[in-house]
Amino acid sequence: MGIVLDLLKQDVRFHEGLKACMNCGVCTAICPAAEFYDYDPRMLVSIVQSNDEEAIIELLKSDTIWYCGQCMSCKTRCPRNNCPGLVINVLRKISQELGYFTESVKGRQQILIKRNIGDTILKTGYCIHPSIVKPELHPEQGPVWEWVYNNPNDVYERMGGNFDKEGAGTLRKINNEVLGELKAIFEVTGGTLLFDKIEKFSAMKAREAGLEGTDGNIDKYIEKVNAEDKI
Amino acid sequence: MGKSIVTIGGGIAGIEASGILAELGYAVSVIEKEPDFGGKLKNWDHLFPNMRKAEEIEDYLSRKGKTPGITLFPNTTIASFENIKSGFVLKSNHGVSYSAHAVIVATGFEVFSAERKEEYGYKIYDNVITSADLEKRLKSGTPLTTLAGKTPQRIAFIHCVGSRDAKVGNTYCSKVCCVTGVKQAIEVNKLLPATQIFNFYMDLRMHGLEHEEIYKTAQEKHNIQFIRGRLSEVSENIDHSLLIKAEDTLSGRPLKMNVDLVVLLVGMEPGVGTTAIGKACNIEFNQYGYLKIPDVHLAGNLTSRKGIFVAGSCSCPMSVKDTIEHARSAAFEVHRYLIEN
Amino acid sequence: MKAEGKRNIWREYQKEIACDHFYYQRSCIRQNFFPASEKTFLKILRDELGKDIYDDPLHTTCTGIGYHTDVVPFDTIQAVVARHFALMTEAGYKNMAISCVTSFGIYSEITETWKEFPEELEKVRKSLKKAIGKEFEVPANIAHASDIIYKFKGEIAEKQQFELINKQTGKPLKIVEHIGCHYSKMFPSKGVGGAEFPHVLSGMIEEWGGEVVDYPERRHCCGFGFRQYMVQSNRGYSLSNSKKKFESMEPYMPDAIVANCPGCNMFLDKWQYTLAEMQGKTYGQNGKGIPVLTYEELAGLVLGYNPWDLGLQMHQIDCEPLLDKMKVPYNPEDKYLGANKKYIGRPEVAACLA
Amino acid sequence: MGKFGFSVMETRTVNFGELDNRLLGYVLENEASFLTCISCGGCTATCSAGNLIDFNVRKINLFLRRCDIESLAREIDKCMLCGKCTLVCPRDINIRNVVMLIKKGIVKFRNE
Repeated sequence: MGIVLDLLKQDVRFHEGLKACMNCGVCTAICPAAEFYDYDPRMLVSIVQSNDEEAIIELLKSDTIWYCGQCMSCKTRCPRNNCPGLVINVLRKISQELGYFTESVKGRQQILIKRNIGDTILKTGYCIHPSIVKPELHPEQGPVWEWVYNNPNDVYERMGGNFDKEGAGTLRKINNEVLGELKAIFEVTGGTLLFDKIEKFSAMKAREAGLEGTDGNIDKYIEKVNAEDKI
Repeated sequence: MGKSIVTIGGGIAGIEASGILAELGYAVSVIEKEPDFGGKLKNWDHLFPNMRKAEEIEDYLSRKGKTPGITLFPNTTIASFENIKSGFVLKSNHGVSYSAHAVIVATGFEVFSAERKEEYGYKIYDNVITSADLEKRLKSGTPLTTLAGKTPQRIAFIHCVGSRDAKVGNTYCSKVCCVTGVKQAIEVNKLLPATQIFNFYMDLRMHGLEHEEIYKTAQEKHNIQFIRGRLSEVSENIDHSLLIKAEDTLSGRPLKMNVDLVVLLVGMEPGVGTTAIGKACNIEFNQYGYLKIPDVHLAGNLTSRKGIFVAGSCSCPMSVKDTIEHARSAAFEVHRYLIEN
Repeated sequence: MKAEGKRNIWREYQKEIACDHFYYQRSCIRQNFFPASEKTFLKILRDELGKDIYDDPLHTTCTGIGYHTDVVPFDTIQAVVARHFALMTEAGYKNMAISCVTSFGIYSEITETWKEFPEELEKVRKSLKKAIGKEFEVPANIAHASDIIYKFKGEIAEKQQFELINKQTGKPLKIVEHIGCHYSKMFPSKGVGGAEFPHVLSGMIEEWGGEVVDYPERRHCCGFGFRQYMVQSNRGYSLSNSKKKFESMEPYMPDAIVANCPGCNMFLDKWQYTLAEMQGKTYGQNGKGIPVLTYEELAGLVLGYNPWDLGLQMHQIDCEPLLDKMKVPYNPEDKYLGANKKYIGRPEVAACLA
Repeated sequence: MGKFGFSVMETRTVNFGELDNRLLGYVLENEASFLTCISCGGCTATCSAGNLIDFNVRKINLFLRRCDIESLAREIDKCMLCGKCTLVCPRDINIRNVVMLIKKGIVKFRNE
C-alpha cells in the first residue's frame, strides 16, 4: 500500500464515508455539483474504491475533488450508507497535506480561502465578519448590504447587536484571551500546521511559476489564482 | 400412520406441503390468520415466466386444500406453543389445542412498505404506486389511468425498492422484482401502446432460462427503455405529474424526467407473522429476519429446532414457482422425519 | 402532496427537544446578515415563553465554514466544538440551542463520530486539555434553534397577533420552506420529521395559518457550496442552484420563502437580486422578487413585533408586499433609520427590483 | 460575467422532457436489432478505433437514445467501420449498419 492509501485509511471519515459502493448513481442524480460541473461522485468513489494509488494521486491533483459543494445530499440517499461528500473531505485534506492541490485550478484556490476564512477565524473568532464581505468583492450582495457595510455601527446597534464591543451579544468583539484559546487549539490539533502547508505549497508553486515578488510575497500568483488563469 | 402435523400459514407453501402430506396419510391442520386461503396469490394477475393467470394456481391450491386428511382453520392465530415428549402442542386464539408430531412454518413474506422509501413519495404523491398495486389494477381490468383519470403518456418502473438497500435495512436482493418489472412493463405496453415506458435498474437479474428472453422481448417488441441508474427521488409537479431523478450512469450524467405514473417494484420482507411465530416456537432467525435454515444446500427446509420445518418465502424471497418446489421438499423432509422418529 | 401521508411515516419517531435551560451557540452568518433574528430568538424564548437561555460571550465560531472549505482540519473543529461543550459544562448547562444549520450539522457529525469511534472522543479530550486545560461533557440534548420554536409553536400561536393569511383574499399565504442541507440530510433522526420533508418549518407555517408550497426542487440545496461561494469565480455554482429552485417554485406564486439556515436565507435573498440584475428576471409577483424570511422573523411577525425591529430592512428583497398582505402595520419612513431614529442614509434603490 | 465575475452555468442534466426522437426512430426502423442493446461494452472492448483513440462505441446507443445529436455526430466519424463489434455482440446486433444509418440519418435530419 502506498502513502496515499495509508493516509486515507487513517481518517475515520474515510471509513464512515465509504464502505462498499455498488455504482447505483443515486448520489450523482441529486448532486448539485454534478449538474453544473463535469463531476460525478459515483465515479469518484469508484476510483477511490479501486485502491489504485496512482489513479488516486491523479485525483488529488485534479479539479475533480474541488467541485463538491459539501451539501451531503449524497449521504441521505445512499443505499449502502456511504457519503461521497465525506470521502471528498479526506481527499482534500490529503491533497493539501501532500501539496497536490496546487496542481489544479480549483485546488489552488485554497490559498484564497485560507487567507480569507482561515485568517479571519483566528483574527476575529468568526468565520465571516462584516469587514471581509467587501462590496467590491461581493457585487451579488447588492446595495442593501453596501449600506450595512458602510454603516456597521449604526445598523448593528439598530438591530440590537453589540458590534465590536466587549460583553455578550450579536457580533460582539471576541476578546484576546478567547482568541488565544482558539489559537492554542489550532496549534495543538494541526490547524496551524494546515494553514502553514497551504501557504508553503502555494509559495512553492508561485516560485516555480516565476510569480514570486522580490520580498517573497505571492500577490501576483494570488491574482492569477483568483482569475483562474493557467499557471 | 396416525401422526399429525400442524402447518402455520395457508398460503401457497402451506397448502402445497400440507396437501402432499395429507396424500401420504397424515392428519394436517392448516392454521391461517386470514379468512381465506391462498395467501398473496389472490392479488396477482399474471405470473411470469409464461404469463399464466394466477387464478389457475389458485384453483389448483383450492383443490389441494380439499385433500382428505387436511383440516383448514381460517381466522386463526397461534397464541402459545409448547414442547411435549411426542412433539408439540399449539394453542390457538380461539382456545383450541392442536397437538403435532411436526410443525411446518409457512408464514410467507410481506410486500415491502414503500412509504419507508420516503424520497419516492409513496402515499405522499397520488401517482406513485407499487408493483403490488399495479397487479391489482391489472387484475381488476379497470383502465390504467392517473388519479385524475388521464391516460399516462409516460410511466417509469423503479427497480430495487426496499431491496439491496441498507437504509431500509434490507441489504438482500428480493429476486422476483426484476422480472416482475419487465413483465408488468410489457403488460402495460399491451394495454397502452402509445405510452412510453422506462425501467430504471442497477442490474437486471434475469436468471434462469426464460427471464432473459422476457427482457429481450420487452426491448424488441414492446419498446421498453432501460436506464441504468437507481432512482434518487420523486417529486410532484404543479399538474400532479411526477419529476424523477436518477443518474444516467452509462453516460455519467444526472437525468431528470417527467412521468405521469411511477411504479415502485417493491421487494419482499419477512412478515410480522413470521417474526411472531419464530419467536413463539423459539427458532432462530437469520440476519435479515427470515427464518434461519441450517444448511443452504442440504437442509433448506430445516430450522434450528428438530421437528419444526420451514416452507416457502418465510425463509427467503421466492417466486411462486420456487415456493411450490420448496413446499414439496418440505413435505418430503417432514415425511422422512416422521418415519425416522 | 398529501401531508397526512408524510406525517404517518414519522409518527413513531419524534426527535427529542429539551424544554428549558439552553446554552446558545450563535451563528456567524446569522449575526452578519440577520443580527436581529438572534435577538428576536432570545426575546421570544425569554419574554414570550419564559425560558432560560444563556448567551455566553466566551464562545466563538464553530469554524464550520472553515471545515467545509477544508482549511480547518477535523481534529481542530472537534476541539473547538469540545471547547464550547466545556464552556457549557462550566456554565452549568446541558442543552445546546444552535443558531446555525452548518454548526448544527457539525455538532451532529462530531457527536455521532464519538459514538461510532470512541477513540476520537478520547483524542479530543486529550488535545483540549493540552491546548487550554479544559474538560467537557457531551450535551444531553442538541437542538437547532428552529427546533425550539417548532416545539413551542402552539404557545406562540396562543399569543398570535397576525395570521399567515392574505387579508386581501382571505386565503392562507403560500409559503415556500427551505430547510438547509445540514439540518438533517446527514443524520435524518436529528431533524424534526427526518431528511426528506422535515416538519420543522412546515409545522410552524401550518400552525400559524399559512400553506406550505410543495414544489419539485423543494429538497434541493440552495447552492451555498462553501468554497463554491467563498471564491468569486466559483459563484456561478451557487447562483445556478438557487436559480433552479426559483424556476421550480415560480409557477406556485409563493408569497414568501422561509429558511431554516442563515446561509440559505442570505443566498435566496441575494441571488434573486443578482438574477434580476444579470438576466432581468424576477420570480415573485409584480416583478419584485419573493420575500425571504428567517423563522425568527416569521415568528416575530406572527407575534406582532415591529418589522424594522426584526431587521427586515436588511433584506435585499423588500418584505413590504408580504406585510401588506398580512396587514402588519409599519412606518416606511422608519425603515432605514439607525438607533433612536438617527438618519444614517439609505441603500441605493435596486432598479432591477423596483 | 460583467460586474459579478461569474455567471449562470449550463446544466449537464439529461432532460427527458425535451428530446427530439426522429433520428432514433429512423435507426430503429431500419435496424431493429439495435433495440436489444444491453450496453454491455463488448463492442468497446474490441473496437479497433477505440483501442487507438478516445472513442467509445457503446455510447453510440446512449447518445442516440438521449438524442444527443451533437455528441453523436462528433463520435460517429471516429468509427473505422471494421465491423469487429458486430462479430462480438452478444445480442447479435448489426452495429456496423447502425453506424451507417446514424451517419445517413444525421445528414437527413440536419437538412429537414
